Amino acid sequence: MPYDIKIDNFEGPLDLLLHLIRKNEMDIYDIPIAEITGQYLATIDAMKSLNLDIAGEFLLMAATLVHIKSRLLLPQSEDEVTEEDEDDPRAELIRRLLEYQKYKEAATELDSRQVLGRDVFARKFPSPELAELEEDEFQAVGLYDLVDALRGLIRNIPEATYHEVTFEQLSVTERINQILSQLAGKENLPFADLFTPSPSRHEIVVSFLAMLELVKLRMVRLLQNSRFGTIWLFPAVADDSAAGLDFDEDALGYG
Amino acid sequence: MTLQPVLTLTRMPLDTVDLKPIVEALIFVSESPVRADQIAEALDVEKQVVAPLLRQLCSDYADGSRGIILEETAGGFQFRTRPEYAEWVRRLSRNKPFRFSRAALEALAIIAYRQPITRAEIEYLRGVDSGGVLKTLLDKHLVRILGKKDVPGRPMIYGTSRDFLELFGLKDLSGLPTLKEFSELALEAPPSADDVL
Amino acid sequence: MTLQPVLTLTRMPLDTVDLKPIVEALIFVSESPVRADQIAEALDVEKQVVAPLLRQLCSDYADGSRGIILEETAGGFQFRTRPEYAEWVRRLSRNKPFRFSRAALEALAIIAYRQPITRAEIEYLRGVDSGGVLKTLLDKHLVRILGKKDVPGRPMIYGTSRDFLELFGLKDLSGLPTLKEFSELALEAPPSADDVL
Repeated sequence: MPYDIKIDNFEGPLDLLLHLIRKNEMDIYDIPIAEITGQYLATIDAMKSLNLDIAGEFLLMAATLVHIKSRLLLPQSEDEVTEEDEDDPRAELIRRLLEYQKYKEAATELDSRQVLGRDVFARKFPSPELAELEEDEFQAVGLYDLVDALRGLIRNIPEATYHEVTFEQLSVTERINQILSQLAGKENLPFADLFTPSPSRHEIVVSFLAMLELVKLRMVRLLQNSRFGTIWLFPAVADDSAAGLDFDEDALGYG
Repeated sequence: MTLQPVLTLTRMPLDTVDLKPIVEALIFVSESPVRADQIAEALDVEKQVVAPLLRQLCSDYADGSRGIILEETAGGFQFRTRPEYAEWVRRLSRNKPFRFSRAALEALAIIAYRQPITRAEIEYLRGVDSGGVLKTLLDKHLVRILGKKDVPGRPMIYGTSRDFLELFGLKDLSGLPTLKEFSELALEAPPSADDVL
Repeated sequence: MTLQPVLTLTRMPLDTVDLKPIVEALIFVSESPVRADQIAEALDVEKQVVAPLLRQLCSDYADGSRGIILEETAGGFQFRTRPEYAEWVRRLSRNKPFRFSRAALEALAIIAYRQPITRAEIEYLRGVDSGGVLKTLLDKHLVRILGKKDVPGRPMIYGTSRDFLELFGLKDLSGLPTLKEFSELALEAPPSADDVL
């Protein structure tokens, strides 16, 4: 059973090569290129015959191996033979394999640690003690999170920057009132439902800001089932107080 | 992508292990109060086995030298900090560094990406008054006044400070990731379904 | 940024109270590892006062009869369930243990040991495109953008985050085991043909 290997078992061509080297008990510092190239190509062929998609990286490595093999076949001058390492066409490949092997091992070692949430568990939730003194501030977030949130919204919109917003368009205050009426009488609303099917950048940015404003005003709570799941809006106040709020500067209460 | 071999679960038969620390761990890790029957079910034992362990744990924690107590609330058990220490808990949470309000983070992002920028421009983009939040950012030295804009009224223009760069670990402003770079990361190589993590 | 109501401080003078239980309470109540200096600040004492208390607490919890351990991780201290009880915890919460994809682990290991590192460098070392897995790691906050490299094209450079240290229970990056050379590996564990994690 020479080719009972699935390509899925290999993270990439380096991984496959390491496997072949071990299986055949080859010396990694002196890889028999002709032999390993033969086996590598045979594996790729076997995979192709099973109609498996072969990632480009595997084919690139095949080409590299063939290239190294052909260079080894070229007649060498006397000086070249004596200065082995530097001119050995295999040198870079060997270096990469040794290097890759180190990180592969380091990855296994990471995996064998007591991983939080898998082997050990911490209290990854706000303590009730803290909830009782919750302020209307949020936990620290990196710029990544904000940029990522905005990007997620803007992604599908044709080029235009929110620079070009014109004054006639919807303001954040108007949008706040719209969201409140959208929420009225509902238990909750998925974040995505705030948008029309193909929203403009302006609409997205304004809605996003309006939503943040509502959270800040404690009129809406944002909840996620899981850290990266759908974001749900929950009205945080009774219906009647939501109607016709007067948003003056003080009500927005920065500072 | 290859899955690891499934872990062989070699837990010991329950009568040979001490259950109390397991019960302790289970209560510790639960977000809401845990009932005795939930613990019994997880341990696969009768509820009568669990009840005395819970009583024991309660008294272990009640001895006064501990900062945590085990409280029976709403039909379940839950660890809480000792009420006498509430003030210290408050002090700890108050001292948390960089607890940005969303408003502050938003304004900071706008200033970072659009500087030099006037207050009116920030407010225009955010749609709300930003005087207070701007003052906070100035107080925290994350934002600084760059000068005055050469337009009628000569409004002040703002930009981010050295502290801002330090906070976000940036060498200079060109280190800020652009929206475009973010997209490229995702578009060039969509994560494959087997990226389990 | 929002002002809190002024608290009436009714705490006792510190020299008359035992600090250890307070430290215990503060660690317990925090969602992420608490640093010694945060505790010292909350208690209004010097860091040197807190350090021996933390050591004492660690050994109190290490005694084996407890279901919880106090671990030093990501520059701070955090209570965690004892690893032996993982399966019981999962039974209670009805969670299956998660697995990392090999791609994620490999990329993480490379980033951890070689940071700051560019995407191209990761891909050279792994021999495969790594945009997708990098995006996943960024999304999970295990990897962060450190800035841009000072070379033509100014590619972004990446490093591991605090969450990474916390996830793997590492005190800091120096806690990473030293990389083994191939020769050592070969001696230690003769790899079998299907040794794919």
